[in-house]
Amino acid sequence: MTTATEAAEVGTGMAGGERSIVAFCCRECAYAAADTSANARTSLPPSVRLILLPCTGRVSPLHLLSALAEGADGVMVAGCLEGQCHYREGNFNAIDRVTFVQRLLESVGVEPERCRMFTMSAGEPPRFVAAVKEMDRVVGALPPLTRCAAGADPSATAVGAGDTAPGTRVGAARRSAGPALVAPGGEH
Amino acid sequence: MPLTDRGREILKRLPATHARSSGSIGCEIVRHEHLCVGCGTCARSCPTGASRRGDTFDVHQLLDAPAGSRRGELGAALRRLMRNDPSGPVEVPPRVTVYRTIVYDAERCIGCGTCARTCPVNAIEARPPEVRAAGDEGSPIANVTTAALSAETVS
Amino acid sequence: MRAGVFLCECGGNISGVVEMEPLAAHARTLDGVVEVAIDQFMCGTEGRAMIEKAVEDRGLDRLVIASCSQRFQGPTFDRIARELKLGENAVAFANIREGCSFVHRHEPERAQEKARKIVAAAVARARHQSDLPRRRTFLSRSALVVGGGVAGMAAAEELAAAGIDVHLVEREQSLGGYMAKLAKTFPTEDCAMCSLAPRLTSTALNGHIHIHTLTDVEEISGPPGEFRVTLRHHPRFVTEACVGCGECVAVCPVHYPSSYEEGIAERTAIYRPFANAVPSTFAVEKKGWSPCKSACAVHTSAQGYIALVAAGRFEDAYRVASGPNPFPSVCGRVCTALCEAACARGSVDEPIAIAALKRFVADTVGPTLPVRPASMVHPEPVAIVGAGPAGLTCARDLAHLGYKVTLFEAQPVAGGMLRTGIPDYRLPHDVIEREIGQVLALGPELRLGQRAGVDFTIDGLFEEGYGAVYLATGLQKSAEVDLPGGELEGVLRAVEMLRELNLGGTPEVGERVVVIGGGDVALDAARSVIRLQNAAGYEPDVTLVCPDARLRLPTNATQMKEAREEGLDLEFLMQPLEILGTSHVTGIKLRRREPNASDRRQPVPVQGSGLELAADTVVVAVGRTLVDDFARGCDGLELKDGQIRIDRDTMMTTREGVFAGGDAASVGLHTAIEAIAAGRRGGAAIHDFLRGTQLMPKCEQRPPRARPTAEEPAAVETCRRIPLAVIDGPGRRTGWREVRRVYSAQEAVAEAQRCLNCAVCSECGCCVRACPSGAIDWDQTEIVEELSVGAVILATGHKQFDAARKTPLGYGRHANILTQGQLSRLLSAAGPTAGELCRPSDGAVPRRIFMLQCVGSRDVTSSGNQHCSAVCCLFATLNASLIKQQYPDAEVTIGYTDLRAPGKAHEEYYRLVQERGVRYVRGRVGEILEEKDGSLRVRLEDTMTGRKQEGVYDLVVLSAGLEASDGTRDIARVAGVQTGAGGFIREYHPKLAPVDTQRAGMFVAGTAQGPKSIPDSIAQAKAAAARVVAMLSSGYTMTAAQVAAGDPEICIACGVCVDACPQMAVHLTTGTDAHSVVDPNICRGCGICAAECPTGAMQLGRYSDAEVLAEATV
Amino acid sequence: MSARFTKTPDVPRTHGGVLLFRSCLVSGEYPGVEASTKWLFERLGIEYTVHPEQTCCTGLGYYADLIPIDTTVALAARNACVAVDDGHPIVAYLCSTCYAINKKARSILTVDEYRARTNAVLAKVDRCYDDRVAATVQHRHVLDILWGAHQSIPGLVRRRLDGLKVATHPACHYCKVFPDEVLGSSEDYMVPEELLMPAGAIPTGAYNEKTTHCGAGFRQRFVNPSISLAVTGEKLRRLAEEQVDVCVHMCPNCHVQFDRYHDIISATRHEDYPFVHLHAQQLLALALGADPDTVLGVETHSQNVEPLLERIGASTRAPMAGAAATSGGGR
Repeated sequence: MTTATEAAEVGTGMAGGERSIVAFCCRECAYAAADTSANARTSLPPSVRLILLPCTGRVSPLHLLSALAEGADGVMVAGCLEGQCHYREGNFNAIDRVTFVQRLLESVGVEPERCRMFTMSAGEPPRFVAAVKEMDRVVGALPPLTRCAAGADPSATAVGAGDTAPGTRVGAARRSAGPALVAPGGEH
Repeated sequence: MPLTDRGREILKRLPATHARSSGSIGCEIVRHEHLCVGCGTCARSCPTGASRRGDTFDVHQLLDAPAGSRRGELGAALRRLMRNDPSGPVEVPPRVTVYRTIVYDAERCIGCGTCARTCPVNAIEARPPEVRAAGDEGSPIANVTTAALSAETVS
Repeated sequence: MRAGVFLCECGGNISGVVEMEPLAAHARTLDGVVEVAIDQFMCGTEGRAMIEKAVEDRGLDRLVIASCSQRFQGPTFDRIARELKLGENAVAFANIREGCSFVHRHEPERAQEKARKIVAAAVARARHQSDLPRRRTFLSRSALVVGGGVAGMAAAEELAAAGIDVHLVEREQSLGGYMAKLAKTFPTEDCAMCSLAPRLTSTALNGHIHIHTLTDVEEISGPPGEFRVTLRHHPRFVTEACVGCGECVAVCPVHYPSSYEEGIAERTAIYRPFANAVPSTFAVEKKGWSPCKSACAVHTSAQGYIALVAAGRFEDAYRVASGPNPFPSVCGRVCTALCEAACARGSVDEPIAIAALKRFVADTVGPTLPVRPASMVHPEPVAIVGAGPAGLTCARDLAHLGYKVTLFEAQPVAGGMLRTGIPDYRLPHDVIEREIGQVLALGPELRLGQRAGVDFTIDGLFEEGYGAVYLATGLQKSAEVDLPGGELEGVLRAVEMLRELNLGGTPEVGERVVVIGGGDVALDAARSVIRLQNAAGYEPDVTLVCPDARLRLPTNATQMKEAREEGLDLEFLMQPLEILGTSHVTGIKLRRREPNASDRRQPVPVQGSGLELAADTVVVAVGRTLVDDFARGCDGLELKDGQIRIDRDTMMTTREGVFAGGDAASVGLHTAIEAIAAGRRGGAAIHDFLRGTQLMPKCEQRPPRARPTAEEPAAVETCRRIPLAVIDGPGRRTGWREVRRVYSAQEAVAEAQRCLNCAVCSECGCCVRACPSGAIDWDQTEIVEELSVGAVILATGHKQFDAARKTPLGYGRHANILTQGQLSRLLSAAGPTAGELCRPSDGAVPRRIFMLQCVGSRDVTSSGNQHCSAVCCLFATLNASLIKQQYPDAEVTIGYTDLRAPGKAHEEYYRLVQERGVRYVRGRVGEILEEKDGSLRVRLEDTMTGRKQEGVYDLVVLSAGLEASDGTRDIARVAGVQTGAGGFIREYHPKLAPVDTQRAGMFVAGTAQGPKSIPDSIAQAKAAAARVVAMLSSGYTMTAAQVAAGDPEICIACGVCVDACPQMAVHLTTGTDAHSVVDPNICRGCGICAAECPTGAMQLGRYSDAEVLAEATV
Repeated sequence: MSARFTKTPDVPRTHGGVLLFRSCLVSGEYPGVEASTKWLFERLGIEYTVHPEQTCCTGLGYYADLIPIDTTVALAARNACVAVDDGHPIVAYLCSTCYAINKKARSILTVDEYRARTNAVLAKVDRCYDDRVAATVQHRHVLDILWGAHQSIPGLVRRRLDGLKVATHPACHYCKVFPDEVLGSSEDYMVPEELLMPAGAIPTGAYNEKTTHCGAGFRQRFVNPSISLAVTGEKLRRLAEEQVDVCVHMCPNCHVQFDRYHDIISATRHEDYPFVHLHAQQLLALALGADPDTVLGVETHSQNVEPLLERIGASTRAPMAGAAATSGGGR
């Protein structure tokens, strides 16, 4: 039962079909809510693809950044409510890792909203559906994510690349006499 | 030199510059941040607490990390996404332990080289001090007058 | 990889939205895919056949199932892969139903595109999937249940019913836990013991349940399924032969507060908490040796005879006092009483007058008891040289052992220094002669006037056929005086003078006497001289000159005080230099001394402080030496610096068969009690020697020294020692009557009741004699036992909040304030008052009773707990109802905060009890004041009416809340499980796993997990048992495939994973190639460690980085 | 019957840096309390000073609703600056009202807005209550300082108080305003009695209505004298029931209420309360050999303290007949 509103919701920035969002869902809460909402035939924006994990505690910053780098316009982590994690602390770890990735993205000029964490209980399918739609709307409103080719020389786009010497940070205490050691290379 | 707990306690109180002023012990500590994997072993083994896990993370450590390593992969992914150079260190939430830049305090470092020895990825280099000619005023620790040492600590 | 992609139409659910053919076509293009098939119901039999055929024909090693959610059909296809021997990680799932067709029905083309992507992701994942090892660990079909309360027993019986071997460990002496103390239970008011007793007996009779009482769990280690458990069994001191008759309780003199009766009644040292206790054997609480027993040289059970005196049983007391010591009357007078110095009562006010009590017992009972001669059993006669305390004690012991003993005494009277050294005013001669008579009555023959080495020789004795000789000659000669003028007339030797005095003579002494010396001989000599001077009509003028700074042991402060009262003046730190006079003594030259660093060693003389004392008699008492003429005629006997050389352990001298003891071969102080102890050791050594048993060292292994717990002395009313009547100082000088009177019976009983029962069991031995089946065995020691069990259930229960922590409420200060637990004991038919409710202060039946709820619960101050204890409202309502039924005219008021009655039929019960007339007032009380007549003034604000209320009540009952018991806190530490607020053990998940703990294989049940009522505790116990049965039923467990594992090569042993794991399943190996090791039994597969690992060494089975990245980045 | 109570935990000894905060009621009503405290500080080797610029804490005025809180907070901030600038950051209060009002001011000053307003005022007298002051100033009651040095009291006892039953009237403003910062239990405050036990005094411990207040109520004494004295009477009756010989106080306000009205209440209620009121410091100084006149200043008391002095052998009036005078009277 397509409703006009659902179609309209597709963001203006990107045509509905192009953007893709990867959702890391924990088996106990988020994926269970997804299954339940799916069995009720609730329609969801097709841009979001679910990946099953035992617990959001399994998601590492590498997964999130690699997904974004390899074509995802947004990554979403969906886990249990705080204090309800089946493995006790997994969702707490995930919340902090997602925050960290957001700050990483922000520091390199990428919109942090592309990576978000949602918590829900297995008994709240509507909350899962709302999370997916919210993520789809937010990422949809953003300009398409530009990526330079994998393995390209970063200096092409990055500004002010440091000298080739690997970044050394010298902290040796200055001896009264002794020559001042080389100023660290990596420092910008 | 394996330090006892007692020794570690004393070293914490002894102002580092004092032990170094003799010039004959204490090597140069050079940290290669891009090789660091953030495991914290140096922070744990440093007797005077000169190295400790900071609360921020310098994004360059990802960008400059060697290609094969885990941080290298992260850096590569970040490099593909980044629109501008990292604006500065990012604040690290509490439960993220590995992605933290080690804060190195030269004042407290006595140059014992433990961090260099224990670093599993050889990201820290301890350059030995030049050996002075005998009779030079900066002579070895032996003849640092104990009075100076005790006067220092007693006050 | 040779993968097969199997697309399921799911009966139109999928194919209705996604065209299967184009999807299949796309799947064929993916590399590594060698077979694609479509079926209407892949999970059906047809689908399964298709998969099997494809695997067989095309040699597939991976299956990609594009169908419904993995949570739904995952296990089905996993089992198929396992049956087709493809391993544990061969299946990749593409959820194109709930993940695509169901949710994108209105956008078929986008659904088609998404389905393609989902399948491609699954194929990409499959490329990185590798097989995972699963180890089989065998489970021992046994379980450990810690805590023998109602929850522990319910769990144990449930497990036993499932055929599992159960070890039920209980710290107390009997099962039953807190429920056993209750009178009735709510809401049905049925008797607690009636519902508990059947459980107790069925648990006891159940073959599968091994009950370990008085046992602590010391350590639990190893993985779930094979836990290694260390149990420490504390000694019960009663063997299985006990039939539970209770004869011992009747004779035990000890009264000790009973924890079962919640402190409102006392019990004996050997006891059984309640009638149908399981196991029914009694137990003795024995904390080792009491301080007084440990300090005594012969280890007399002083606490024993004191307890018996307190109970008025003087014959038994005499038996205990005279057991190890044949001279109780003598020691009661002259012993140094180290036991009093060690007495724990000293820390409260004054030590117990132990010596005086021993003297009272010996003087009143000693003379009345007839002594039957001991029967002669052993052929070898034994000779004892010297009939002093050592010799006589040895003679008595050997006589008891059945030897023919002959005592040879040089002096005309027996008794050694006791008889000839101590004057009458301290030790009347009739007392010593009576006790010697009792020794001789046993059969030893006494030959007086026989000096060894003169009238007979030791070798001669052996020729006459004596089996062994015991030398107990003591030190009968005064030490030589190296003072110039020592041989002048008027210089007397103290030992000889006292001997002459005690043998009836009257040594004549001058008008001015100086006594030189610092020991008890010197003091006795001086005090005797005072009496002699008085008798001779002179004005007593005696000065005791002591070279040291203090009189040496065994004199003590009281003796010195008495001497001063008799007019003796003492001069310390005076060194005699020379005795002046030509033929007769005219004076003595002395010099004052300065004490050097420690004034025990030689004091340093001070120049120019010489002074002279006029004196016409000088008595020298600077020590005693050995009269060693016995050595002639005994070859091989060695003497060393004035003592007979003996092997300290075997008491034997250098001559075979000759033993020695007492002052002549002393191992300690030269006191009477040390000599008696030497006599006992000598007797035992001779018995071993003659019977040929190996001469074992005579040092006993001493049990631990008991100490009262910290709060016992504090809880004691201070009451100083009952003073001993003493003849006034001057009056004493006139005669030789005994200085100190003996206690009267009432005084003795009153003094004895001050004893703190330090070791609880006073080792008086009454129970041992009274036990018809000889079941009491004091030699039991702790036993450590190792067990291996599959699972552990913690059911260690709760304890009542200590209401004394709320000081203004006055519990412990005001007499008529009880806790609900104590009230429950009072109302219990098996309780101390058989159900009669009586006020602690005057025993009257209280008419107005007030109960206060939430004492220590729902309390944010630092002296209380925040949690609600769940059961106190109903507990109070129950007790109130019982009171109203038993005493209809009683007025019961309950002050509550919120009356909580959540359980089944609780609300109805609450309403019923209100109808019975119990008044409920909504208000919390700040302070309870005690009026003069013991009644209690309670002030509260009735928050319903807002008015302040004040009432005077006869009895106040505090509903103290529940806290984790000490057992729960200890077992949480030992088992390594987490605890939450109030110290209760934390369940793994409040809703989903209420009886699990975060350690796999360990479960919790009952009030150890939190306050709850009995039915809830039993429900949890059954749940925990079900969890254990589920775990152990298969006999073995396969470790899960989805567990973390570290790659030793890459791992840098930084320990980040160890800290991150909530299950504590990871540890680091040591050594140079240290790396992380995950215990597959404990790991639950959450993957937190894998995400944290800085080098990627740690990976999670089925969700490795490669697999997740492959699926995410397609 | 020796009381049962849990021992107060030890605290680190304060050697110096103490500013003795003079109290209006003490200076006005019982100057001997301040003299005894100074005398004790010297005996126990605690370096202290009394600062001329330290002003009134306005506690009495604030609690009597005469002075607005802003004034009190400003004065408290200024006094804190005076203490810290003078190098004596540990402020020892003789009176519990000063203690509580200054601690309350300290917590108010943690709110930036109030601190800014206060500093604006203080700027006029060029003082500033900055973070350094806030961090270094410590608010202690004199008894807290004495308890820190309680190990050395046994050695300094000159007059035994054997057989003297002592009860504490706990000052509400010390025990109830900041209950978590009380040494020992706030519901059963025992420090005064534990200070006197080495001299042989018998502690009373918890007694009926121990936590009831003295009745002064700052202005209640003047506005509702009947109620005020009724409460005081109740407390006297409870203390009499315990057969105490001395009731020790830790706040001049209570001391005034009890000492001035003891005999009046006794007369009006026709009940005999056979005990006297002293400050804890006064009795402790007495036990350590202080002179009752020059140090304790007992003549400022309304009650006749002479019988107690005779009993302890510290009386300077009538010459002692015969009894073995302990070597007392450190003039």
